[in-house]
Amino acid sequence: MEFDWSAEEIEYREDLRAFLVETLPENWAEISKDGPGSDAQAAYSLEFCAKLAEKGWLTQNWPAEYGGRDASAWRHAILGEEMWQCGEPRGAQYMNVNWIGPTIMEYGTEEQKTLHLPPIARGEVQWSQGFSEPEAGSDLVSLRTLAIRDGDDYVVNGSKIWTSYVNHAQYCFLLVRTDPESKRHKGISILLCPIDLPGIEIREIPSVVGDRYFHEVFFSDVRVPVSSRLGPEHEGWNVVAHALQYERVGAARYARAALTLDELARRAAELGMIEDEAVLERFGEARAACEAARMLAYRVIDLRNQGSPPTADTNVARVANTLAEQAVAELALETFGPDALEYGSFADSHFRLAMTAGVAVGATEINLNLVANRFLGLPRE
Amino acid sequence: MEFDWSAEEIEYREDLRAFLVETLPENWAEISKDGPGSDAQAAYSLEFCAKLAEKGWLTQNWPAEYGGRDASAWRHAILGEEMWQCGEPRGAQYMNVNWIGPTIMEYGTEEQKTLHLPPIARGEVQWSQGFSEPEAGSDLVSLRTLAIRDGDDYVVNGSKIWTSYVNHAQYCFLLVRTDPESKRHKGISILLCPIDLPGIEIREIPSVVGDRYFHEVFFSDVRVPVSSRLGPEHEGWNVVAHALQYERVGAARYARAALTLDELARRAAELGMIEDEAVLERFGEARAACEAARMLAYRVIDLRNQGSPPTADTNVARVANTLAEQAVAELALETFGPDALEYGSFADSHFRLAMTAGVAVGATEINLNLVANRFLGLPRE
Amino acid sequence: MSIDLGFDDGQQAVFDSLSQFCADRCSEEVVKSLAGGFPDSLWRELAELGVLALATAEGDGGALEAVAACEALGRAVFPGPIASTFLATQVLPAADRALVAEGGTVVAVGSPPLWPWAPVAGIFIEVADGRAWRCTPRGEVVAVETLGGEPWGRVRVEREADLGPVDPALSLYELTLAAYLAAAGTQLVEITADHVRTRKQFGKALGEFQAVAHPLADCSMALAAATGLARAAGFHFDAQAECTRVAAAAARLSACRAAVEAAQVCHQLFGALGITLEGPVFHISRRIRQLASQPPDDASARAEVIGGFGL
Amino acid sequence: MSIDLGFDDGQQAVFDSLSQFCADRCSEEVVKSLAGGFPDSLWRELAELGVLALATAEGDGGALEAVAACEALGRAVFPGPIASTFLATQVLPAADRALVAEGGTVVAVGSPPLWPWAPVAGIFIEVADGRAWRCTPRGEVVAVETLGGEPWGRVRVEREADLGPVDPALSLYELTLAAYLAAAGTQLVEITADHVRTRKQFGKALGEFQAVAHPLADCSMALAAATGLARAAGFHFDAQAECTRVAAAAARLSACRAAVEAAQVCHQLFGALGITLEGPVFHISRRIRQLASQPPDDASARAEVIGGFGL
Repeated sequence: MEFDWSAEEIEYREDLRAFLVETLPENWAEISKDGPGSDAQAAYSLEFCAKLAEKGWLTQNWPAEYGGRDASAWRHAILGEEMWQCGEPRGAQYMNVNWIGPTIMEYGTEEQKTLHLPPIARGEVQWSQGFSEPEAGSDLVSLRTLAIRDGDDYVVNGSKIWTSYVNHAQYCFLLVRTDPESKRHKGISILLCPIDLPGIEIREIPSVVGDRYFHEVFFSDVRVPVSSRLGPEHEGWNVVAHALQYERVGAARYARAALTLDELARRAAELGMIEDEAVLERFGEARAACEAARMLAYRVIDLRNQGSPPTADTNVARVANTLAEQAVAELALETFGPDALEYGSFADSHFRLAMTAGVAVGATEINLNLVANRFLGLPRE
Repeated sequence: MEFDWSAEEIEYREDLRAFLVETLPENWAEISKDGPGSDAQAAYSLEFCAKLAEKGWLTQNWPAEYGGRDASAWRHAILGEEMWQCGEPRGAQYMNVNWIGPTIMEYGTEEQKTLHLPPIARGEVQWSQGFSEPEAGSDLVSLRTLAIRDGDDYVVNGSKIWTSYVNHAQYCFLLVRTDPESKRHKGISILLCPIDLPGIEIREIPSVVGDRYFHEVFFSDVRVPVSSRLGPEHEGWNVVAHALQYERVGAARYARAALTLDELARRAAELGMIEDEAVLERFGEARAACEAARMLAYRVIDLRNQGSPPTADTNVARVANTLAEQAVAELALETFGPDALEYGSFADSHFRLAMTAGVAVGATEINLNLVANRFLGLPRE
Repeated sequence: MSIDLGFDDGQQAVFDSLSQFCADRCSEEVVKSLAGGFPDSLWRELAELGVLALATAEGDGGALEAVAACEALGRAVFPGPIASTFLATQVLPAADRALVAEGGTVVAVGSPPLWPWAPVAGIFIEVADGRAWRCTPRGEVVAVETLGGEPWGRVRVEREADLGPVDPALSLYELTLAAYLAAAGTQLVEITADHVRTRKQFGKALGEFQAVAHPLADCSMALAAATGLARAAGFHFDAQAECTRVAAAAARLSACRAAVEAAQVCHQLFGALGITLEGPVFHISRRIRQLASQPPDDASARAEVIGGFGL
Repeated sequence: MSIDLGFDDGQQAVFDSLSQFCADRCSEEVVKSLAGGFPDSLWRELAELGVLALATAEGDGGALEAVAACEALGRAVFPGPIASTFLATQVLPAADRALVAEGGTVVAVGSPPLWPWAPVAGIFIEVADGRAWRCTPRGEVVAVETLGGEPWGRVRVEREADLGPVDPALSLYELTLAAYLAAAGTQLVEITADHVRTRKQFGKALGEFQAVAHPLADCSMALAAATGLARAAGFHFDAQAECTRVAAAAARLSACRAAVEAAQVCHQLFGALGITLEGPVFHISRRIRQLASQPPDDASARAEVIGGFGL
């Protein structure tokens, strides 16, 4: 049992913080105000990721042969914490690094690796994730977007929904059904689909969580070359399952929630509220929830670092992450009342972020089902 | 909309309270300490109910032809509140009045009515409820205790569990399967079974909630006369469903919980704790939970008083009743710490009572299923 | 006379006519389009119906009629400072009261610096330490955008006239707010129940999953209780019963909790659709969030009195 | 060196050997039969294994070994004042410390008048305002029957010797209590999961109902976190890190909440069987309830420090 960072890790975190202080522009709060889907933050993320790549930190957890540094899962976790804490200046590119790149390494052709990995490693490209559909929701195996083979192309028809960042992306990691007769897990394939192909239309869905966060994407007879298919035809489900495992823990929401809590405590102290023992105890409880979520995330990273296959621990960590963020959001509302609901205020930003938590990492219900099934050995329904 | 008791109702409640003060012996706290299953309380309940009957209050909600006074549902509810608040001196006989008697009125033969109703109305007889079985739990339709017709008798074999009060009872309202080939709702009958028949054995199951609260009852070739069957053979399920509707709201737990809360507040005030605004607010929340449960119970009584058939409102009221009692129990523990766990202490008695709440009125889960299904129109699983 | 939890004919008539008014004039689209602004014409129409004058000497009704009105308005998540206006009509002198009840001016009730509806308000009433004061703004009202989509604002004020003890006006505020919130929460639960009845995932209707059905059942239970408590408080208010203050506080506490819980559960069940501006629930949940933390609060008074509640 | 959440070989050996000891000597039947009394012979055997001397200068280990021990003991719901004894071995002078660690006398740690284990205790330690005092009973110990089935008692005491600041001993107390409670809660959840896997109602296994499975999953999540937090606090204690106090407080808070929640959920799922004395869970849940509200609490110190937690 060790629960201290190594000297090298401590130094890395300090370097990272110094880099952020130096690199983030003075108006970063303004840039990031309307969320990672906004034009301002999307544009800035390209600039930022290029600098991160220059430092060798953007894809440090990748193998050296793909431009990485074989860094430990812990080092990558430190990067994730620091990025998320300051509002994720990587924007959508965290997806590239965390699971799109690694999945291409695992399943991609040489041609695909050469085409996609270097731009990701240099921080030059933005991706989006084309999973959900209007009629399928979290139940991905019900997807209906069809890709019918026609010569060297697939002809894609259908639509995707909740597609974050697609308005700024060059590519979409797109799930399609290549066998129209198939059902559920069978007959699904993945296309590494350029976004600028003829027949693709994007509609923004205005939301409470900032500009251009959600979109609907319509595909009308879009011709995608067969060479863009990732992995074997009709057997994309295994590839997705693999990719999702990389993404399992999700963002370091506990870290940002803990920081938010510190800030809330500071403001409560300014108002003289913190002398009330009951208020203090509420803060203590919320803090314990953050630390619990951190602990569960670290368990997953610990396993990953040891090369163990993913377990239900990952689902546990995701749920705890969400709960911690929501606990801090509710505390903010209870403590600061209507001030916490002012748009752009510290508490309001956190509250809106917390509204996305359950959506972003997969429904809490589904995670609980997996915990019950895998962890407690309870039967599936 | 009226939310005041009538002058007559207020007077009745005052009369009842005066009667309780006059009637309950000085050592009532000692008598009731080990719960309604204890020898002391069971013996006292016979004495008490006879006096209540003398006043005309024991079965006042029954029709006059069966010794009742056609009293309103509200008047009966006032009786229930006052009885439960002081520890239910009627003991097990509340069941006789609330649903066993009324079900016999509805389905009984003249002979059965003559045999059973007058002793109940005079407060002379104790009944028990033989529903649950070791393998069936809340799922009554899975019951297996067999009653095979043999001439003028049924021969009963099987066992019942959690049978409260059976050690002091003269009769058991017994659910049996009269058609051994039947499944689920079909083939069930009800026997008004004397407890002293040869072949009946009773085992106490020691529990946390006082003496002789739970029992297991074993039936080995017990011969019960066919004339003891209540309602048509094989069609007892409808009779049970009807009987359960009378029992739906359950005891006036909200009323006792509210009283307990007052007492907790008084003690907290003595210790100077009540000046802490946070403690006050916790008490306020628990009080609101009690009042919410009272409100939901009154909705059910309001409907019953208007002669409307039972709805999912009854399930709603049951769950709220349980939640209010548990909220007060948890508050006691949080406020008074280990003192609340001292056996026989005010808080401890309430806590133990709260542990029975979910068990006594049917599992919370089942009630929630019914609410979802009947109230919100959600599909059954 | 005994307990009877239904509305009488007059109260039912208020509920029915306002429900019809809302169906005609305040659809989901109207509510969404009004976010961020004040519903000028709607508000005047509401006043013309006499709703804002209920529970005043001049008005045609009492607190229970106001509760019936708020149940209808809450179902439609009708915008505007409804409960605050009821409070104002209790404490203002006759001329101002008439102006407010006619919809001629809007009230901001709270305490400085952050006031609900301040950018459009003509009358400011501060509530503090058990009293109400008529106030005059000093300096510019700085508009504030809120989660609830209501125009709030920051402004310093100067106390101008002592309007006396805020009770029983605060009780009327709390019980009408409770009636509105319980109704809005009920609306949210019904929309969500409808959604999970029809939406299929993993091969069955969402509502068949207990993880979906039970939280909704919990919410409907809490909301039913809050609805009843608001009505009971209204009855006590009209009877000028001593327990009015605590009954109103219990109703508000229960309704705020129940409605906020309904908002949480519904967002959980609607997922991404819930946090879109055009979706079926955010226009309701945002208003619930805002109203549940709206001043005046006067928590210490509430805590003090709530201990002694009893029928 | 980096973060590694598993036990090292020495800690694992403590856990394994104590688990075996409990399997041999402290079965479910033994725990049930001991309710209300002190486990004389078991306690001496535990002391002979050196468990009570862990984390002392004389002992063969540190806080992490004590955590490993408590995880094993908590799984078996081993009776006796385990965490209190760890506290006592930190603040008592050498001779008394040895006596306690050898199982030669029992300690009551708390504050007057209600003390845990008072009827069998030879040494009383009062904790208040951040300090520990050795106390002498004045008058008779009045035995008290508790929900947890532990012999507690009421007695007045007189402070006899100032044992100095109770930190870091209080941290050791909190983190070992947390490890024990998280383990006992985990045991409860596993027994319940086993029950709902096999028990059928309404035609399917109970565990297939989400209303059953999800609360259990929630509990296992909270317990896993509490287990980790107790280990982390043990690590910080051994490293004499500044954050030990808050880490221990966070561990205790998390473990108490998680274990009590597990007790509630398991009772809900076991129904009547859960509240029988011979049933499979009450002997665990009663001890959880008792330990979760056991003194010393020192809530104000905890509230003060818990704000500044961070890795």
